[in-house]
Amino acid sequence: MSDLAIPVGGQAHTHASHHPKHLQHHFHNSAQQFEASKIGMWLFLVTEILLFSGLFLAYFILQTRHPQAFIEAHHHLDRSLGVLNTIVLLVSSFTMVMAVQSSALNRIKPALVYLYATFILGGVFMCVKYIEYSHKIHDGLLLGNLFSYKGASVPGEYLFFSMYFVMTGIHGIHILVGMGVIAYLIWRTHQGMYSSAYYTPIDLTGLYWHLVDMIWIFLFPLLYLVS
Amino acid sequence: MMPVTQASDYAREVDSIYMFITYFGIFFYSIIVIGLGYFIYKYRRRRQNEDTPDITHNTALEIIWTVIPSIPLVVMAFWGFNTYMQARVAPADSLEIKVIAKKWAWEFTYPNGMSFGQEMHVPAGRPVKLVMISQDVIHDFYLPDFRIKADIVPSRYTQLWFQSDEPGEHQVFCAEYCGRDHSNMLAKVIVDTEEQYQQWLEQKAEEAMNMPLPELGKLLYVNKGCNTCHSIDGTRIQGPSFKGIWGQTHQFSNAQPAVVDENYVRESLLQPTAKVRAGYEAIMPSFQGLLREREIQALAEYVKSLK
Amino acid sequence: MAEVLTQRTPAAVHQPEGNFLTENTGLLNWMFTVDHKRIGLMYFWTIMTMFFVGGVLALVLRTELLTPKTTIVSAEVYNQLFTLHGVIMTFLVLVPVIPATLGNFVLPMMLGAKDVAFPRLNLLSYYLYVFGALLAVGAIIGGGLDTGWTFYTPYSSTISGGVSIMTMGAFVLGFSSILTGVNFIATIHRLRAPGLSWYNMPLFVWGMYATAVIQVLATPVIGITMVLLLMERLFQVGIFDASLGGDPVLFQHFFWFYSHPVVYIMILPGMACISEVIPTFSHKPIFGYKAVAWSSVGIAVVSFFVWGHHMFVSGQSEFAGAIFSFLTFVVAIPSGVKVWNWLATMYRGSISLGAPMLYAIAFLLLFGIGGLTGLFLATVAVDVHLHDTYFIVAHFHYVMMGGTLIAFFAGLHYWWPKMYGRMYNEFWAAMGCLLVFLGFNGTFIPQFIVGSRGMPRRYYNYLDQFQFLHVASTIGSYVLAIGLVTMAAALIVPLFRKRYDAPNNPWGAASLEWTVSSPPPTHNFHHVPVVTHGPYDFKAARRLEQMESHS
Amino acid sequence: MSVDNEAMETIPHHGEEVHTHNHTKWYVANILTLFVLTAITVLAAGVNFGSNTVNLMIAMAIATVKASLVALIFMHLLWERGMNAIIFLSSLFFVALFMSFTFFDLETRAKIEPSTPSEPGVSAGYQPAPLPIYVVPPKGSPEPTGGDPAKAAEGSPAH
Repeated sequence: MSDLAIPVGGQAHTHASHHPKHLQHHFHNSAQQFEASKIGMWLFLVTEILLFSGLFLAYFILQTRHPQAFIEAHHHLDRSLGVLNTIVLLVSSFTMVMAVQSSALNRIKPALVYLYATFILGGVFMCVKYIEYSHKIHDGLLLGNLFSYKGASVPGEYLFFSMYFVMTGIHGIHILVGMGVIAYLIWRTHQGMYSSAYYTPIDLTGLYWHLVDMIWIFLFPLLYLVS
Repeated sequence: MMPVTQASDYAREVDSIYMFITYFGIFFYSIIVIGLGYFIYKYRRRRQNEDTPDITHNTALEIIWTVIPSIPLVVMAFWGFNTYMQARVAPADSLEIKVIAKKWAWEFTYPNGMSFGQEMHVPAGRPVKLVMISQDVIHDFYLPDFRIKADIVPSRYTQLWFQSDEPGEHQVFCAEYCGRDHSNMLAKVIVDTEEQYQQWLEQKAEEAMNMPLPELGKLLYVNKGCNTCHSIDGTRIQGPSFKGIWGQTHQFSNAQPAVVDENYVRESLLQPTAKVRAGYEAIMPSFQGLLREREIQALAEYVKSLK
Repeated sequence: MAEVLTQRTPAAVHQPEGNFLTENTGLLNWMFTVDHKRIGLMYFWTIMTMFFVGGVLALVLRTELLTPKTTIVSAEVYNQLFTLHGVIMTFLVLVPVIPATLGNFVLPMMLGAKDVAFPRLNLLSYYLYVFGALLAVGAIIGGGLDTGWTFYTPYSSTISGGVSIMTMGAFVLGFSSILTGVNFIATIHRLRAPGLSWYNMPLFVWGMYATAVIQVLATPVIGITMVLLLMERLFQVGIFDASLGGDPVLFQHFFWFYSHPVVYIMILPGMACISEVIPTFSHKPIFGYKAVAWSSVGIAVVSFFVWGHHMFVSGQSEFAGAIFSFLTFVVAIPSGVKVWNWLATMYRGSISLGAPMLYAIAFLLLFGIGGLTGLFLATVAVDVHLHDTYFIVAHFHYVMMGGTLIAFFAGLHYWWPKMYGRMYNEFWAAMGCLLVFLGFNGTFIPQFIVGSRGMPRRYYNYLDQFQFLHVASTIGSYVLAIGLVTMAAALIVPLFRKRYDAPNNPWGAASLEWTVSSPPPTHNFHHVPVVTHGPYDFKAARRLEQMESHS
Repeated sequence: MSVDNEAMETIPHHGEEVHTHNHTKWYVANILTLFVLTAITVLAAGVNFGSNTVNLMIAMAIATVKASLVALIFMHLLWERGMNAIIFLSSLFFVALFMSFTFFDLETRAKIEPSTPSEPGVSAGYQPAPLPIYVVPPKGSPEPTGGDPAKAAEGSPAH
C-alpha cells in the first residue's frame, strides 16, 4: 500500500499544483496518460485494419472470379511508379520512427528534421499518385460506369479499376490525414510543446503512419503485380 | 402450435423439429418462471437489513447447467440440418419448373416451354423442382404449406423442390422485400391429380397453338426469353434489336451480308453461330429441337410485324 | 471478497457545495462540456427523443395493419415508415442507448475515475451521433427510402431516393459508436482505482467491456460496407451487382458481419444492467461472478462466428449454413448460463420489489422467450420456414425491446436517483412496468403465431385470415405505448418535487458510484477512492457506510 | 486480501521515466530488409508459380513478412509485448475470420446440386447475361470490335 505514488486517503488531491501543463485533470500522472492514449491509438488502428479488411475481401473475391480481367487491367498501371511509391512510403516510415525516437530522447532538433522529411515524403507519395491518377483519368481507366477506355477487350476490366480507385483512394485519404497531423506536429514542435517528458502525439502519429504504410505494403502487390 | 396445412412429408418433418424445440422451450421456460415466482415469494424482503448468506458460486452446479441444456441443442442442430438437406437435393425424376421473379410478378415456365404467371399447376405425388432466377432485385419464393423458402437472386439460379401428397391449393408469398408492391407479389400453387395436370397442360398448349401467328410469336418472344437479349424498341441489349429489321441487309463478322427474311430467322434460331452480327458476340444459344415449326413461323411473323 | 476495511475515503465529510448539474450551468457550458455525466445525460435526452419518434412510427405502422388493405397510409409511405422505424430503433436507439447513457454516466464512477480516458472524444462521439441522426432522419426528406434497415443490394443500389444520405448517416453513426468503444476499453484498462482488480469490477463494467470490444471490431466493417454501397450507387462499381460481375449476397456477408455482433452490442449492456440490479435488490452477492463476467466476453467473441444464420435462405452454401447453425447454438449457451446465475442469485436472498427489480423480472421473462425462440431460428430447417416472417419480427423484438430496452429501463430506474438526485414515483413506476409488460406481450405474442402460420414481414397488405391476430397485436401496441408514457411520467414528474430527494445510496449497493453524492460532484471523487471490497459485498459496504456516518 | 497487484499497475508511478533505448541500428537494418523484400516481391511477380492463387498467396506471404517487420520494429511491438500486441493480433484474428467464412461460402456454393437448369434452353426463359465490357457503353466511342454499318440502322428509329 505504502508504495502507492498517488495521493490516498485524507491527502487532498489538488488540481494544477504539480500537474504538468499537458496532463489532463482526470489522469494521475503522465505515464498513465501516455499509456491510456497509446491503448486508445492501438484500438483505433484495429478499426482501421477491419475497415480495410472489407476492401481486401472484396478485392480477393472479385479477383478470383475474374482473374483474366484483373490481369488484363493491371497492365495499365505503371509498375515502376508503384515501386517508387513503395520505397517512398517505407522511407517515410523510417523517418517517422526516427522522429519518435529523437523526441523520446529529447533531441528536438533532429526530431523536427525527421518530421519535415516524413511530411515531404508523404507529399511525394501523393504527387506520384496524382500523376498516376491523371494518367488514368485521361485514358478513361476509371471505376464503374466512368470506365471508358477505348481499347478494353476483356469483359469486367472496370472491376479492377473500381477496386483500384476505391482502395488507393481511401488509402490516399489516410495519407492526407496523416500529412495534416504531421504538419500540426511540426507546428507544435516549433512552439516547443514536445520533449522526452511529453511526446505522446508524435508517438501516436507514428503508429498511425506505420499502419498506413503497412496497408500500402499489401496494396502494392495486389494492384501492381497481379499475375 | 402451427395450424398451417402440412402439405408434404417434409413439412411434417419440419414440424416435428418445431415441436421438439417448443417442448424444450416450454420446459426450460417453466423452470425460469417457477423458480422466479417461488424465489420472489419465498425470499421476499421481510425487514430492513435482513441477513443473506454469502453464496458466491458453485462450480459443479455451473457445469451441470451449462452441459445439460447443451445436449438437446446438439440434437436440434443435427436434426435441423439433416432435414434441411432433404429440401436441397431434388430427386432425379423431378418435374422441373423454371421460376422467374420480377417486380412484382411471378412467371412459371414448364418443360414444354410454356409460361404462366401467378398460378403454378403441379401434379400430386410427383416431386417438383423449381429452378429460380430473378430479373431485377432479390425476391424470395415462400411456400408456407410446404415449409420451403429460398431467395431468388439475380444472375444466379437457386433451387427448391417439393412434393405434395394430394390435390389442393397453396399460397405463395414473396418473402424478401422487393419494393412497393412486395406484399402483392403473390401466387398460388395448385396441386392437381396427375390426369388433371396433363389435361390442363394439353389444353393450354392447344390454346397457344390456335393463336394467330403474330400473337403466338409475341408470347414466345417473352416465354422463350428472347426479350432478355433482343429489344423491340431499338435499344441495344446483348443482341441486336428486332425493331424494323425485317427486309434489312445485315453485315456479319463471319459470313456474307444477308437479308432478314424467314430463312434467316429460322437459321438464327437453329444455328445462331452461322451468321454472327458484326459488333455482337456469338452468345445466343441454339433452339434446335426446342421449337416446333409453327413456333418458328410465329416468331418470324412477329419480327415482321415490328416496324 | 475483500474484507479489509482500511483507508476508506470519508466522502460524507466533504459534502460538496454543488454538483455536476448545478455548477457551470448555461447552454454553452453544457454544449461544450467534457464531463462524462453531462455527455451521458445529453445522450440520454437525444436518444429518448429518437425513441419517441421511432415509437410513434411503430404506432402508425400498427394502426395501418388494422385492416388488410389501406387503413391510414399508402404502400409507399408504409414502406418508408417501417424502414425509418428500423433504422431509428437499431442505429439510433438500441446501439447507443445503454453504453452512451448509463455507460457514460456510471462507468467512470464505478472505476473510481474522474472521467473516461478521452473526454473530448466522448463529446465528439455525441456530436457525431447528432449529425448521424440528422442525416438518417434527413434521408426521409431527401427522397426517402424503403429498403428496410438492412439495405440489401441490389434493391438499395438501384432505387432512387434517400439511400445515399442514409448510408452516410450509418457511416457517421458507426464512428460515434467506435469512439465510445475505444474510450471505454482504454478507460477500463488504464483508469481503474487502486484496488479495483478485474475481478473486483462490477459486472456492468465487464458487460461494457465486452460491448466495447464488439464496437471496435465490428463497426468498421459496416463503415466500409456503407462506403462500398455508396460507390455502387454513385459509380456502379460492380462489387455487389451481379450483372456487373459482383455478388449481391456478398453485401449480406458484409452487412451481417457487423449487424449480427451489433445485436450483442445491444443485449450485452442490457445483461450488464440486470447483473447490477438483481444482486442489489436480492441483497446478496451475485452467484458465479466469474461465470457471468466471462460469459459476456464469451458472447462477444462467439457473436462474430454466427452471422451466416441470417442467410440460411439467401443462397449461401449449405456447408456454410451448417457451420453457422452449429455455432449459433454455441452462442446460446453463455446466455443461458447468465439466466441461471441470475436465478441462483435470488435463491435465499432478501428480495425487494422496487421498480428496477420489477423491470429485471420482466427482462428475465421476456428475454427468456426471446432467447428460446432464437433456437427455432438457429435450427436450419425450421428457420427456412420462419425466416422473414412475423415470427422473426416477434423474436427480435423480444430480444431487442424485451431484452435491451427493458433492461435499460431497469438500469434507468436504478441509476435515476444518482443522475438527478431524485427518486422516481414507486407506484406509477410499478404500474408503468406492468402496462409495458402486458402491452409488450399483447403486441408480439400474436406476431409469433401469425408468423409461424406464414405471414411474411414488411407486408403492407395481408391475407384476410391474418386480420384477427393483427388487430390483437395493434391493441397490444397501444397498451405498450400507454405503459411507456406512464413510466416516463413516474420518472420525470418527481424531478420537480423536493420530497423525492434521493440519498447517496438508496439501494444499499456496494459499487463505487454509490459512495458519491446524488447527483455526483463535477469531478466525481474528491479523493482517489481505494477499493477494499467486492462490488457485491453489500455487508462490507454497509459497515463502511455506518463507520462513515459515525465519524 | 490485499489490493490486487495488477490493478495497482493501472496507475504507473509518478515521475518514472519510460526507458527509451536507442534503436537506430534496428531501424536502419529494418528499412534495408524492407527494400530487399520489396525487390523480392517485384521479382517474384515475374515468375509463375503454378496458378493464379499460388502467385497471389506468395505475394501476400511476402507482404505479411514486411508488414510484420513494420509492426515489430517500427511500431515497437518487439519491445512492448502486452495489451497493445494482444489488441493488434486479435484484430488480425477477426479479419481472418471475416475473410475465411465469406470465402468458404462463396467457394462451396452449388456443390450439393449445381444451380443450373438440367436442360439449358428447354426452359430458357432467362439466361444470366455475360459480363459486359463497359457498365455503360461509352458515348460516341466506336464499338469494341470495330465499325459496324448495321449499327446506325438498328439504333435509330429513322430507318
